[in-house]
Amino acid sequence: MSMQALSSLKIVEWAEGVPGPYCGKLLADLGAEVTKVEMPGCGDRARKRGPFPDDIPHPERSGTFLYLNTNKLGVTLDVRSRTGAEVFKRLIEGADILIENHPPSDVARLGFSYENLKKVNPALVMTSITAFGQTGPYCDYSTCNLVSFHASGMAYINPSDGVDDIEQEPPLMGPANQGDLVAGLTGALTTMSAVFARRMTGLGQHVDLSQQEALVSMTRHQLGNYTVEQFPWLRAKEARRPGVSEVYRCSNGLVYLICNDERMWERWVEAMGNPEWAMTELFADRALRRENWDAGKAMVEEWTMERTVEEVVRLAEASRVPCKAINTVRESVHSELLADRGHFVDIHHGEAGNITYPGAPYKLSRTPWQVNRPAPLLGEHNEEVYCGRLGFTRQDLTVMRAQGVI
Amino acid sequence: MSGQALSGLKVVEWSDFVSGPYCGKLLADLGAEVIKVERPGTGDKARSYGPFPQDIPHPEKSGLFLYLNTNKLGVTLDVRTATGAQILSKLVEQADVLVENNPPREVEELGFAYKRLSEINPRLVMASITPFGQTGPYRDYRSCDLISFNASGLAFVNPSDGVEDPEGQPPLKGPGHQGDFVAGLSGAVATMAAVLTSRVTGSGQHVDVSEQEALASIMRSYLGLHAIEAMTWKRLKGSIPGMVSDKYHCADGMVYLLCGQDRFWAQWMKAMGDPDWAQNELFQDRISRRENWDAAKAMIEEWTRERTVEEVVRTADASRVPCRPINTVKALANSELAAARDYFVDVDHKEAGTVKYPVGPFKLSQTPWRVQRPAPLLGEHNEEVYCNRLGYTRQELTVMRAGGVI
Amino acid sequence: MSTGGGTQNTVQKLPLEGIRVIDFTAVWAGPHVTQWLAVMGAEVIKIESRLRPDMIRAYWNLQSTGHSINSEFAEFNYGKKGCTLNMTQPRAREIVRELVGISDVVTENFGGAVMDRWGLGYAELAAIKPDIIMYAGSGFGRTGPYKEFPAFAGIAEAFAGLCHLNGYPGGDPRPMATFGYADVTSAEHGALAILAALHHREETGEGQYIDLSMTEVVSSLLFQPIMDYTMNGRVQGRQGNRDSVMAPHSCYRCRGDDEWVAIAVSSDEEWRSFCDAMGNPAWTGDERFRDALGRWRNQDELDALIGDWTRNHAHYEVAEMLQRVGVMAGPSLKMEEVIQDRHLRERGFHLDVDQPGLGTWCLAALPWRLSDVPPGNYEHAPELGEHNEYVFGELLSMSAEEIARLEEEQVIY
Amino acid sequence: MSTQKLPLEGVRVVDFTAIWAGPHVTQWLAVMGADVIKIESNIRPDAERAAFIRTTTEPTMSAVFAALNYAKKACTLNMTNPKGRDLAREIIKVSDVVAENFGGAVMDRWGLGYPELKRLKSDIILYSGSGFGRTGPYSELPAFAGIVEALGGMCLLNGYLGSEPLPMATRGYADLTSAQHGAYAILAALYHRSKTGEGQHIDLSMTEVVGALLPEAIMDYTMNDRVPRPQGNRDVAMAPHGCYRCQGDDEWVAIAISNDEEWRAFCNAMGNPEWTNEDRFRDGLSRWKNQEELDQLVGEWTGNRTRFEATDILQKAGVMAGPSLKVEDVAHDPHLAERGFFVELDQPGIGVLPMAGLPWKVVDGPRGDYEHSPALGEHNDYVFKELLKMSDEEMARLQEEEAIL
Repeated sequence: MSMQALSSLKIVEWAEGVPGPYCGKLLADLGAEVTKVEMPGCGDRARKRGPFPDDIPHPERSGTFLYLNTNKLGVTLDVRSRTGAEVFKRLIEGADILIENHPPSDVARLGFSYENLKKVNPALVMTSITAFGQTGPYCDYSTCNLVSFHASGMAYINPSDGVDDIEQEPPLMGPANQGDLVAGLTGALTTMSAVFARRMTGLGQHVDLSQQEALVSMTRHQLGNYTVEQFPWLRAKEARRPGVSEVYRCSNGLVYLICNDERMWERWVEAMGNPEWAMTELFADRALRRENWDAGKAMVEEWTMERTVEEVVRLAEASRVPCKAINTVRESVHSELLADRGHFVDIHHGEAGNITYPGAPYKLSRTPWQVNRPAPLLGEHNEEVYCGRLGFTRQDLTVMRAQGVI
Repeated sequence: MSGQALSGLKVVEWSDFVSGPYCGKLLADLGAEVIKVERPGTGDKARSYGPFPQDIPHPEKSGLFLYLNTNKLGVTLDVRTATGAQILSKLVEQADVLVENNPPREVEELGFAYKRLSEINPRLVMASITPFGQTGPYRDYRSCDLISFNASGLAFVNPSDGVEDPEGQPPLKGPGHQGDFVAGLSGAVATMAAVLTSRVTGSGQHVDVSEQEALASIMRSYLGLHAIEAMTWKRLKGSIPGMVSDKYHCADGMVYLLCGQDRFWAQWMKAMGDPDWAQNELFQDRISRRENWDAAKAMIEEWTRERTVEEVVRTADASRVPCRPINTVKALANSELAAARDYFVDVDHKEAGTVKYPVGPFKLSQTPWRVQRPAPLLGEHNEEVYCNRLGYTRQELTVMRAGGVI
Repeated sequence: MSTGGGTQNTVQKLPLEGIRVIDFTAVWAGPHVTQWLAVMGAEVIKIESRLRPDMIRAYWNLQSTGHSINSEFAEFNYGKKGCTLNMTQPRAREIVRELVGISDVVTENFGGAVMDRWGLGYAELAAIKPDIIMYAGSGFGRTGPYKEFPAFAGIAEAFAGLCHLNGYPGGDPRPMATFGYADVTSAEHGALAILAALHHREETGEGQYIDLSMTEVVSSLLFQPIMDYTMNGRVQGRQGNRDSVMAPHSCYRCRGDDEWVAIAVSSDEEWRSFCDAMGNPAWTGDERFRDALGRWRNQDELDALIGDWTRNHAHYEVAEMLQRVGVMAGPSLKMEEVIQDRHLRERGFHLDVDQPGLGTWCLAALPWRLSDVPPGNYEHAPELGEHNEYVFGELLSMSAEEIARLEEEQVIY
Repeated sequence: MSTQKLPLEGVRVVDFTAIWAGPHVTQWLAVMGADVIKIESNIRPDAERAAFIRTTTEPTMSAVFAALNYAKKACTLNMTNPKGRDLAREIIKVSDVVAENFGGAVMDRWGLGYPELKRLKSDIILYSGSGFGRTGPYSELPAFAGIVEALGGMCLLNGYLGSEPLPMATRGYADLTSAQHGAYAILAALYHRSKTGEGQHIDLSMTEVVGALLPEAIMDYTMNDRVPRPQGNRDVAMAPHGCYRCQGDDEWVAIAISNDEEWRAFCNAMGNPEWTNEDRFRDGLSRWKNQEELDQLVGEWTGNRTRFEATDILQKAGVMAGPSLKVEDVAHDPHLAERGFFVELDQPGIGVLPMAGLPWKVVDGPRGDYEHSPALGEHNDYVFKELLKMSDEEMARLQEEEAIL
C-alpha cells in the first residue's frame, strides 16, 4: 500500500446517514485513518437503507453503507452511557479530526461541545455537519435530503420538462441523496482547510457546516442572476437556457447537446448540413435564438429524429459540439470511457461479497485514491481499537458489551 | 429425517435472554418449529453475554445465545411499532404456542394480553414465563436470576462451605442462570401439558409460570420438612444435619461420596477394611451417625487422604457405594462417560464456527433429539418468514427495515 | 506556504495564506475550484486575455455596464486577482513559467491538452518547480477516448446517468437544477484534491498532478443507483420527490402563490406527532395509514390528503409547526426567498460587497465557517487585467517600461 | 367447560420410582391428571417413607415422602415373586407409561425391559431416569444428586469466590431438575404418540441434565479451553450485583444494577450519600471493577433497613431488588400465598399441610389434581379389584402367596 496524501491524519467519525459518513469517506479514500463510531445494535442508520443484494435487507449488505464506509475502521459505542462518554473522549484525545452530524443541542447535552472537546485535545478539528448549522433560528431543525434540498432553492429551479402542467407539479428534489452528498463533500473540503489553519497555529478549529448553505452555494449563478439582473427564476421551461443547452429526441433515444457560443452554433449548423431555417434572421445570434427557440428546437429535432443517438453524437463530436446520449447508469457502468479510466472498482466484503463500486472521481499522480479495506462490519474493530490502541482488556470488552456500552 | 416428537408444532418465541428462550429451545430440540422474535438492532440480550471465542464480544458468537437458540428460526421485529404489532399478531394467528417472558403490564399495554390473542387464535397456548407470575403483589417487580433465586429460598440453603465464617457470608445464588433455566424448564412442561389439553379440547390456554415458584418447587422437600417437622435451616456449612453424603479430600483432589444410609455404610466400611472406629456405637445407626457426623467424616477422610481420587472411586464403585470425583466441566467434557453417551455434538455456525455443544439430557428411542440448524443470525429468516409465509414483498421488507420495524 | 506550528497570535491568518495559484480556468467548474482556494486565503492569479476572456465575462451580460463584470462571473471569481497574458505569444508562456517558479499550484480546465501544446504540461512545470501541484479538470478526464472532447456539466450529467434519474415519474430527463451541478460538485472535489495534495507536500515535499473527470464525479455521486444496478441489475427511473422507504415524503402545495413545503416522515412516532400537529383529522385514523408499510403503500391518497391540509397554511408556517414537534419539514424556497431567508441572513451567509460594475451587491458566501479564523477573503471579482501591475510589477519586478513594451507587443493583452 | 379438562386425564402411569428424582416426575404427571400407580412392597418401600420420621404418627409417611408423592395411588407388589411380576404385567397392559429410576438394569432382570413391555403394550412409553444413563460405562452404578452434580461440574461452579465446592442448595437440585426434564420428555412422547400411535423408551441421565444447566461454563471451555470458577453472587456485567446484610437476624436483600439509569435511581433511593459521586463508581465499567468496595458501601445502607423495606424502596425506584428468603419465609410469603402456590392437603395421620404445588397456573383453568400422599398399599383394592377385576378370593390368595405384599 503506497503512502497516501492523508496517511498521517487520524479521524474519529461520530456520524450516521449520509452527509457525515460521506465526508469521512472522502478523507479515508485519500488515506486518512477514520475510526467510525456506531451505536451498538442498530449501528449507522444507513445500514437500513438499500440497495440490498436481491432486495433482502441486511445490516451488512446495504449498498449505501458499504459505499460510504469503505476504508474505515468500525467500532460500536453508546456515547450516551457514562462509560461510553469516557471511552469517546479517549478516542478524541488521539485524533486530529472529529466528524459529527448530530443536532447541536444533543451534542451540547452530551458534553461534547467543541468548547469541552478542545479541553481534551486543543489541536482537534471538529467538523459539525448539520441541517442548518450551529447558529440561527433553525439550528435545531431536523432534516433529510428532501427537506434540505427544498430549503436550498435547488428544488425550485430543478427543471421539469415532460409534465403537462408544471404549475401543478411541486418543486423537484434531485435523485439519489444529492442534497446529503453535497453537504458531505463540502464538509471534507472545509475540514481540510481547518487542518491547514492548524498548521500555522497548532490549534484546532470548529467547522460549522450548514447543509442548507452547502446546497445554496450550488446555485450561486442563479443567485447572482437574480440579485443583480433580477432574472426571474420561474419553475417553467424558461428556467433553461434556450438555444444553449438542450435535450433532443432521436430515433432511438435522447441526447443532450450544448451550443455555448457562436462558433459552436455555427459548427453545429454545419454538421446539420446548413439547413435553410438556420440561415434565417430568426437565429442570427444568441439573443434572437433565445426568442425564437421553440421554432428552432423543433427544426433541430426534426433533423435528430431521423437519426440515431449514436449518429447524432458522432456528428456533433466530429464538429466539436459537446453532445452525449442521455444514459442510464447501465450505459455508464458499461461505457468504454469509464472502463478505460478504470473508474469502477470491485470490492470484496465478508458479508456482501464482490460488488462493483464507483471509484475515484479524480486521479492523484503520486498518492492515488485507494481501497485499503471494505466497509467495517458492525463493531468489527472493537478489539483492535479498544484493546490495541486504548489499552482496555478483553474482559473490559466483555463487560462493556454486556452493559450495552459497545 | 424421521419425524421428531414435536414435529408440526408451531411455536412463536417472543422472549429475551434465558428463561423464555430455554423453554423455546427445549421445544425446538424435539422438532417444534420455533420462530424466535428479536428486537431489531441489539437482538436478544443473551447475544451480549459471553462466553465469546477469545473473549472478543460479538453478537453472533455468544456461547449462551448459541446454546439457547439452536434449532430456531430467527426474525427481527419491533412489536412496539404498529406494523410490528400487526406482524406479531399474524405470526400468533398461525402458531400453536406463544412463549413470552415480558413484563405482564407491558404485554397488556402492547395489546397482547391472552384474551386478545385467543380471539385471533382460539387454539393458542400462551406461556408467560415471568419472575413472579401474572398475579400477586410482586407481579410487576423487576427481577433477574439473582433476585428470583433469593426470593425462592434456594440461595439461603445454598451452602457456604470452605470459607471462613460461613455465617458471615451472604446467601448464595447458583452458578450461571439456574433460576432462569429452571423457569424455562417448568415453562416447557407446562406448555406441553397445555398443548396436550388443546389437542383434546380444541381450545388454548394461558399458562402463567412464575420463576420464583419454579425455584421454590425445587425446594419442595425442605418445604415439606418445614411444614411437617417445623424444621428451619441456618446457613451452616451447608450439609443439612443427617444428609450424610459429603465431599472428601483425597491425595490429589476431592470426591463426593454417599455412605450415610445403613446399606451404603456397611458396604463402605467393608471397602475401607472394617476399621475399628467404625465399630464404635457412635456410628451404629444413621441417627447416631447423623449426630456424630463430623467425627465420622474425619475418620473417613483420614483414609481417603492417603489415596488418590481414582483409587477411592474405584474402591467405591467396586463396593457399589455412590461416589464420583468432583469434576470441572472440562473433566466432564473429556470423560469416557460423555464420549460413550455422545453427549457432545459439534455444531457449525456461520459466524462462531464449529463448537462442541451439550445435547439434550435424555434420549428418546423413536424420536431423537437433533440439531437441525445452528442458532439464527440476527434476522436471518426475515425473508423466509415474512415473504414466504406472511406474503410480504421484498420491497416491503426494505421499507420495514428502514422504518426500524424489522 | 509558512511551515506549521506557529503561535497563537497568528491565529487570525487564513488557512491558505502564502499559497499562490496560477489559474487558467474558465466558465464554472474551474473558477469555482480556485474561488474556494482564494476565499481560504490563497493568492489566486487568474490568467486571461482580451483574445481569450473567461467566456462568462462576455456571456449573460444582461445589463450593459462599462465593466467586464457580470453577476455570474462575480459569483465565481471573487477573491481572485486577474491579469492578462496572450498565450499565443511565446514570451507570454515565458512569463507564465516565471510565475510558476514562484507559485504552488497551477489549475486549468481546457477542452483538451492545451497546456501541453503550450509546453506547460505537468512534466515541464515540474521541471521548473519540482513540488508544483497541477490541477486539470475536464469533462471526461485527461486520459481515455474522450480526452480531447469539450464538455459541459449537462453533458457529463447526461453521460453518467444523472439526467435519466432527475425528474418527475413520467416526465423527461433533465440535468440537475437547471445547469452547472456537475461543475460545482466537481469544483469542490477538485479543491479537496488540491488541499490533500498540499497536505502531502507538507509531509513529503512532493508535488503532483491531479486529473479530475466531471463524469466520474457525477458517477461517484450516483453510487446508490449504480450499486443497485451492479448488485441487482436494476435500472432505477425518475422518482420525483418520493423516497424508496419513507412516506409521506414529498413536497406539498401551500397557501401562497406557487408556495410549497417539503415534509418527510420516517417513523411511527413522527407520524403520530405529524397527525397531532394537523389536529388529527379523521382520515389520519384510517387503517391504510396506521403503519409505515400502509402509508408507503398508499402514498398517493396520503399525499392528496396532506396537501388538503398544507394548502391552508404558509410554507414557513407549516415547517415551523412540524419542526416544533420533531417532524422533518421545510419550505421549498424560491431564489428570492433564499436571499431573504432569515436563517441564512442571521448566519451571515449573504455578504454585501462592493463590486465595481455592479455596485454594492449581495453575494452567496461559501458554506465555510471556522471558529477561529476570519470569515475569508471575499474581495470583489477582478476586472480583466485589473492586477497586471501587481503581477508583473511586484511579483516579477518588471519595470514600468518593460510592462509597457510587453503591452505594446500584445504579450500582456 | 372443556378447558376444565386436565391434560393427562385418561393416562395411566405405572410408577416404580423411589427417593426424589423419580417420584417428582410422576408427581407432576399425577397433578396433571394422570392415574399414577406407585408400586412398592413392604419389603421394598420407597426409602423416603422412612426418612426423618418425627411428628407423624404414620409409620410409613415422612415429610419428604409427602412432599414428593401426593396425588398418586399406591399398591404393593412383591417383584421378587414371579406372580408379583405377572401382576405388574397385567397392570402395564392397561397403562400408558411406565416409570423407573433403579440403580441399574433392574427392570431387565425382572423381564420388564422396553422390548418386553412393548410386547405387552405396543405403544407403551417407558421412562428410565438414572444418574449416568442406561448406556455407557456407569450404567450399573448407583447415583444420587450430589454425585452427579460433582461429576457434572456443578459443584466446582457453585460457591463463593475461592470457596470449596459443594452441591447446589445442599441437596436434590439435580434430582428435581432431572425430574422436570423427565416429565417434559414424557409429555413430548405422549404428544408424539397422540399423532402417530408410537410409544418409545426415554433414557434420562441426571449427569447430562446438570450439563444442560451449565451451558455458559461448558461453552467457555469448548470455545476457550477455560475452566470457570465459582463467582459467588457476581454477574459478568452488573454491579452492584449481590446479596447485602440487612437489619434482623441473618437477613439479606439481593440487589442488581444493570445500567446507569438504574444506578442513578439507586443512588437517589439511598439519598445520594457522598460516596455515590466517587469517580470509581461513576460509570458501569468502573463500578464493575470496584465492586468489592462498592458492595461494602451498599451493605452499609442496607444494614440499617429490613430486607423488605430495602426491597420496597428500590423496587419503587425501578431497581431490581428482593429479599433473600429463608425456607420458613417462603412458606409464609404473601405473594406466593396470594397466587395459591401452596396447596392445602389433608394428610391422614398428620393433618392439613400446605404443600408446594405446580410452579405454574393455567389461567381460568383447573388447579390440578391434588390428593394426599398414599400410605403403603393404600390403593390395592382399586388396583387389583377395579383395574384388574380380581375377586376378593383371588386377591386374598395372591396376598397369601406374597405376590401382593
